[in-house]
Amino acid sequence: VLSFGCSSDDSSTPATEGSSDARVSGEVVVFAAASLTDVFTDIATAFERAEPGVDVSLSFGGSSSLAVSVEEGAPADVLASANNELMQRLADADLLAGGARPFATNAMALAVPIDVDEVTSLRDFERGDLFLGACAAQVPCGQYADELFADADVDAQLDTRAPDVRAVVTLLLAGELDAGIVYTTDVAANADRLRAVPLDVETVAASYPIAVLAESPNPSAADRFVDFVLGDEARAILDEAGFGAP
Amino acid sequence: MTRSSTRPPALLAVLGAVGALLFVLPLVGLLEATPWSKLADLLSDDVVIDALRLSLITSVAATALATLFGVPLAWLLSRTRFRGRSMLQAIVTLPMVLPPVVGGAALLFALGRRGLVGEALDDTTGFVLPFSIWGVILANTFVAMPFLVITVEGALSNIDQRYEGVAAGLGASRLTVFRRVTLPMIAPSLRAGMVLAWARAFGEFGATVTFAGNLQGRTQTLPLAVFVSLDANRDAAIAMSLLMVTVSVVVLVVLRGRWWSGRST
Amino acid sequence: MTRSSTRPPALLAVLGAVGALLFVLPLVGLLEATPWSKLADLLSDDVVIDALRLSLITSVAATALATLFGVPLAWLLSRTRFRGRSMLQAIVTLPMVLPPVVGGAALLFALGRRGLVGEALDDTTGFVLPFSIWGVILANTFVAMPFLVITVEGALSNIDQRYEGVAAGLGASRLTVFRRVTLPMIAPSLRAGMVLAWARAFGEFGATVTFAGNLQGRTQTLPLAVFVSLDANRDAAIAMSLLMVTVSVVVLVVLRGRWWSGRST
Amino acid sequence: MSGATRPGLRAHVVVRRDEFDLDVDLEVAAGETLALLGPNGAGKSTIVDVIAGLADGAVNRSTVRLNDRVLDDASTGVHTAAESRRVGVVFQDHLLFEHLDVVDNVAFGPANRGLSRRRARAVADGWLAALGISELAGRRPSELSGGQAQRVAIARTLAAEPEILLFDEPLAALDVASRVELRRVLRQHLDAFAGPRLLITHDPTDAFVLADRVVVLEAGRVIQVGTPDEIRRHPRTAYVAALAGTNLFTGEADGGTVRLDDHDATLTVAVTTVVGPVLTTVSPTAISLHAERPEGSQRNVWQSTIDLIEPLGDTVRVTLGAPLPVSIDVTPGAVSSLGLAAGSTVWAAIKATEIHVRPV
Amino acid sequence: MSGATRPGLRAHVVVRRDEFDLDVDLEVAAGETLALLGPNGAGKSTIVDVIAGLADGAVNRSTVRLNDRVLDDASTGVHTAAESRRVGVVFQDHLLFEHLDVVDNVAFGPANRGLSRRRARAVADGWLAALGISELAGRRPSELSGGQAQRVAIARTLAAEPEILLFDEPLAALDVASRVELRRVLRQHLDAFAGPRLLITHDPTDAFVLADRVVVLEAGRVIQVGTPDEIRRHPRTAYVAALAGTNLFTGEADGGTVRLDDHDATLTVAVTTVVGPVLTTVSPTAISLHAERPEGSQRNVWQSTIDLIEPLGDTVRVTLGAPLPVSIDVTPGAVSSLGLAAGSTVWAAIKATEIHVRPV
Ligand SMILES: Nc1ncnc2c1ncn2[C@@H]1O[C@H](COP(=O)(O)OP(=O)(O)OP(=O)(O)O)[C@@H](O)[C@H]1O
Ligand SMILES: Nc1ncnc2c1ncn2[C@@H]1O[C@H](COP(=O)(O)OP(=O)(O)OP(=O)(O)O)[C@@H](O)[C@H]1O
Ligand code: MOO
Ligand SMILES: [Mg+2]
Ligand SMILES: [Mg+2]
Repeated sequence: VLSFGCSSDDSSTPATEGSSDARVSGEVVVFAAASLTDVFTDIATAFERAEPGVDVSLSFGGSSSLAVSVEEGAPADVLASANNELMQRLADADLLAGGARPFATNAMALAVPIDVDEVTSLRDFERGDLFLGACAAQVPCGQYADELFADADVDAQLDTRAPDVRAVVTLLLAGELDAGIVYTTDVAANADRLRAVPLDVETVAASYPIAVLAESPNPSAADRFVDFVLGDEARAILDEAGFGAP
Repeated sequence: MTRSSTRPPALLAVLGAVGALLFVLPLVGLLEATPWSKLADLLSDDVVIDALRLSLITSVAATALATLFGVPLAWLLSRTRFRGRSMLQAIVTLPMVLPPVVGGAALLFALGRRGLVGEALDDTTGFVLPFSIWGVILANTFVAMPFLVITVEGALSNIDQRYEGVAAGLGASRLTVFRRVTLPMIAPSLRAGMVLAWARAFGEFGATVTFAGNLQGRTQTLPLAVFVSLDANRDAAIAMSLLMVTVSVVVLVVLRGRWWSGRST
Repeated sequence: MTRSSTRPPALLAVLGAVGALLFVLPLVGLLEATPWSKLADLLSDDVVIDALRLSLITSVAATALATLFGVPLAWLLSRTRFRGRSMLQAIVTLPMVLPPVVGGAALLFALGRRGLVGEALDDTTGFVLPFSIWGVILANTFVAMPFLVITVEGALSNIDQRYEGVAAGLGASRLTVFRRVTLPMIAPSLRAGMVLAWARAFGEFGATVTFAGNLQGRTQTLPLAVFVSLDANRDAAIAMSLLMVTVSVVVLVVLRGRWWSGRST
Repeated sequence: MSGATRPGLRAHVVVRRDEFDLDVDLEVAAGETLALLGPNGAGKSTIVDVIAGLADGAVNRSTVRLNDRVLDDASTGVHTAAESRRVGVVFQDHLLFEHLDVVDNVAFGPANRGLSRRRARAVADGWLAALGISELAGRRPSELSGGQAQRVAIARTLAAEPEILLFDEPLAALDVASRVELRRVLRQHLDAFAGPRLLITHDPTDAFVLADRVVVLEAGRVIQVGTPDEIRRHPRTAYVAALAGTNLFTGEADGGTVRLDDHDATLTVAVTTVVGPVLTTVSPTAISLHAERPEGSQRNVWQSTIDLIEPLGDTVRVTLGAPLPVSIDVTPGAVSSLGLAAGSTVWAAIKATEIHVRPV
Repeated sequence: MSGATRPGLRAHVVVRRDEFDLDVDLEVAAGETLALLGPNGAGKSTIVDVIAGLADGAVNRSTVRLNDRVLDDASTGVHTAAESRRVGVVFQDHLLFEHLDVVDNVAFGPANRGLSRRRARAVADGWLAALGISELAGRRPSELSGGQAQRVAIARTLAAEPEILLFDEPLAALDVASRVELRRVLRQHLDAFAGPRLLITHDPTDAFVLADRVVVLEAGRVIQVGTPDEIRRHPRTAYVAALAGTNLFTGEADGGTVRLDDHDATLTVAVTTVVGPVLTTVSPTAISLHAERPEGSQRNVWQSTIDLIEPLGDTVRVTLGAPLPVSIDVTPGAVSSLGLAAGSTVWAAIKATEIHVRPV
């Protein structure tokens, strides 16, 4: 089982170095994947408490939108993506300062609406009478789903391969899909209406990379924010939302 | 009356040229970003062929449905008085205002398998709209119809209604008046509305992905294919976008030559 | 001539009613899904207030820009002959056909900091369009303007051009003819086009998020706030969607009462 | 007034607009042609709209019966839709369907009676031939001259076989030669048409040639009704007098003289028995013009200047200015022998016996 | 023809459409009123479009000079835009701006000369007063009757102070009383107007009263030019004769008789010196009607049936059918004493001396 590890392991900037002294200030603009909306809102609040001089502005979008924005010169400081390949594309274009580091992982889950009890295992994805969904093969959550099906040796009869996980969640919530492959965090965020069916194979884990941008207008504060995301306080917030450690 | 030899006033020419730039510049940008050498390869992919076929079918079908239901709706809105009329006139713009993804969700609430009407439909006939080409067509119709309704309604309010009176005096029933006088009189606006509706349906993405899903060959239209490729294969996404623009320009230029040559004075 | 006491023909009434259902049913679905008890809380959030304010400002500004540049463009397209005219007419529909995200990317290619024109703009004036309220307005104008141009162009082709000849004979320059005769004559269609443009700008999402980002209070309009909430806080997303629909219906009903009362046979 | 079963049109047309108030009783028997005359803005076209069922419901309070059918009844709120009225109208401004060619415009009515496209066109061709415009069959309305369009409009209305015919200035746009010709055609069709006919016109010739009876309208009210001859002989207002080509003045008679109301003049008349308000009419041929003060039997002689000289075919109409604006018909010979010209001074004379006096 | 510096209009109007070919030379001097008469479809309105600069460039090959300016030149491709021509037109169908009220319609031209809104309205008020329609100032065009709209259109054109005035049937929609009145107003303004005036009309009275010279057009060609009097006295086609109220026939003269071309009839005439093709005219008053075959000096006597009887003010016009369709003016007394009615048989007679014969 390989996870799409970000081309991380960059040597620079150990997480804890020199964070306490030098006061940083100004604004940090963080571009973050839409699936991070809740956690990053909370992390930003916590960071602002820790660094009163810094004002964090969050801009959420689909990972590909964010990547295009960065490539076209968006005046952002930090990018937190849900897609390692896109992050790599930016690194190859020298748009990142010091490379990307993984800060969270997210496992795949077999989600069903709580009132659906017909689905008990991945095997049920071979049934033609159910409405089943997953992400498209071109996006990470779809690649992970395909790996999951391969591992379980399931020939999935999908009714939709959504371009992003949001569409799968929407369809599950509306009861249109009887089951879908989504992230664990999606189930956690909608615990009142979705539940996860336990899987008998080990699930693949997505990795979320974060990086300071090469053209960051405020690199010192940006570094500080990235460090904070990799730190303990942020870890607790991520844990609570269902994100695994990197 | 044509006054061909006179120049347009400078103010209009300048403003109009700036307006035109707003459309031309992004197109040039797109052309610049296009991977010309790989273009043929990228576009001969099965995925592209399937998506193009589906897009053409569903956008045309949606235009037809939007016309079939939208023209009578526009007529009711402009020619009859009933309670809630101006409310309905405003509600018609709903699909334009609603973010498409929410529009798709609203469609699910109404016509999905568990929706208000969709559930009854499923129970009685076993027919399920989402995840099928019918779902794509419905989503396209939903987003495209406002353009048709609003354009046609405006035209209906503009024409000289005395002609309808004359036709009635000649013994034509209201339906005949509508068919043989009203419709021909608004023909140019109807065509414009249909073009708008078609273009909107052809480019529709958000409602479709939510309501109908995204399965190659079944529900994956070109915009969905573009979106899916954006992450992993940007060149393919740009190539397909260019294909969409080309198809649309060709369709519109051909239509204009054929259809719109008749419009005059 | 009003013939108030006669019934509409059954065929039109039935088709029109089905057409109306396509708009009403999703709205009912949306209303059903709305978390009414939490509504006040959800909507009094700062994020919502900021987004609403920004949406109103940018959609109105985009409508104004689309009118300022779009009406002259429509006039050039319908009243002058130049090479590439029918090509330009087709290109005007570009923003409708292009998936909005691609549209946003195309805008970046052209007007972004690294774009064809944007780079020069940045170098010479230091002014950067994207990721600011100007970027939101530009993205909104881009997607909204086709509606205005196409509606107005259709109206221009429809009016009796002899009136323009009469005005010219009375000594009016082409600009005066345009201002004092042409514009008033197409007023109803112009209003319709502006309403369409406004509604489209108000609901715009895809191009904005790519071209202008999604920063609360700076570039986050209501549709972007809805998008963000869809993942984490679905109730808030639905509540905001409902807010958008309400604003839009109120605006349109009020406008109709004020503006459109003047339109007649 | 008349029995309910007598066929024809009976209309009490009442329309109240802000600045205009129309209240007119009309009765047109089957086979009768009624001409409706009146100055611009009198309300003639409004009456057409009401009868055709096209008037604005908000201001229309009319009651209209056609043959045995109640088309409108203001008291009961009955309103028959325009398409069921069988009221044929030729409008002042034609209103031809621009998207149909001439033959299809004319075939529109027949097609509404359920005829096939082919049959309806055949019927239309017949009407085009009857009106002498077969060669226009394939044209679009925008390719027609004003008069051609008017003829097509007439053909279209006749082809719809209505129960009543309304013409709103059907001949207004026609040239003088076509007018004579078309007046004859129109007369044939009016005569052949069994129902009531209502003709709106400004041209007294149209009214006098085509109508059995004339109703004169001014400012929304009927001011005179009668046969064309009665109207011509006894005009009751200046407008009607102008229509009839007669000079009319109101005044006070006082046994042998009439002191005119609006003019500083007193006429000596032959009638000595009438006292009180009167209508005084003088035919334009009954006034003579002279270069010098005339001697003779004429009792009314005065000097004046010439306002206007209008050649009218074989006669010339001379209009005098103050003190008494009268129209006088003289021969072209008289014009040259007397050296008449606008602005020149002349003597005018009327014999007392030529002045008609009627009490009002 | 005339010196290049002579002020006025000189136009060679050439328009070639599929089914219509117009080729006309027009010259109107400053201070001259030229009336353009012709049947429907002759091309009169097309000439107006050309001079006003509003004709379709694709079919227009005209050359137009106004005073010292070349407005159009087909050979050099010069074309002056309509707004710079200073050509004032009153159109057949008014074309008032529906979004402006009456006073703003009239103020449109003055405002284009750079006057302030207030001043332009003041000028417009003056013109409304001059045309007697001040009370309409606040109305919308849709609230005007046909005739009211026509007057507003005239005011609007005059207010623009053009260098040439073109009227396309300016009086067509007016009632008979207004027509006399407005003809006078029009005449005043035509007389006061220094530039050339071109008047298109169907009504010979308009032409004869208002025009210095008349051009008669048929099927795109000039068929007769002259003073109103010349035209009336010597009509050259049946259309012109009908205009002038005269009977005209073409025929072959053979020393004392004329064998008519289109009718089975030969007339005995007084002129014996003319031989060959001739135009023959007979005044409607020169023909007498009789119940029995008349005895006497008349050399031309024939029996016919009455086609049409039209009362025209103080005379009645009787039109006969085959063999010779002539119009005859008789007194109303004669109609009743002879018992004339459409369809009845009568004898007609013309003295040889009353028949005018001109070689062609
Ligand atoms: N839509 C309208 N709104 C208000 N007033 C109107 C409207 N249409 C006509 N009028 C007014 O009603 C009166 C009658 O108009 P109508 O058209 O019936 O006159 P008419 O006798 O046909 O005149 P004309 O001979 O000039 O055609 C006029 O004073 C006119 O200004
Ligand atoms: N747009 C057009 N396309 C083709 N033919 C046209 C067009 N307009 C007019 N015609 C034709 O050109 C000829 C001249 O028309 P025009 O309007 O100049 O006649 P007119 O003398 O003004 O007649 P009227 O007295 O009836 O107004 C007619 O045969 C008419 O059918
Ligand atoms: O969190 Mo994503 O990048 O929108 O799948
Ligand atoms: Mg009228
Ligand atoms: Mg004409």
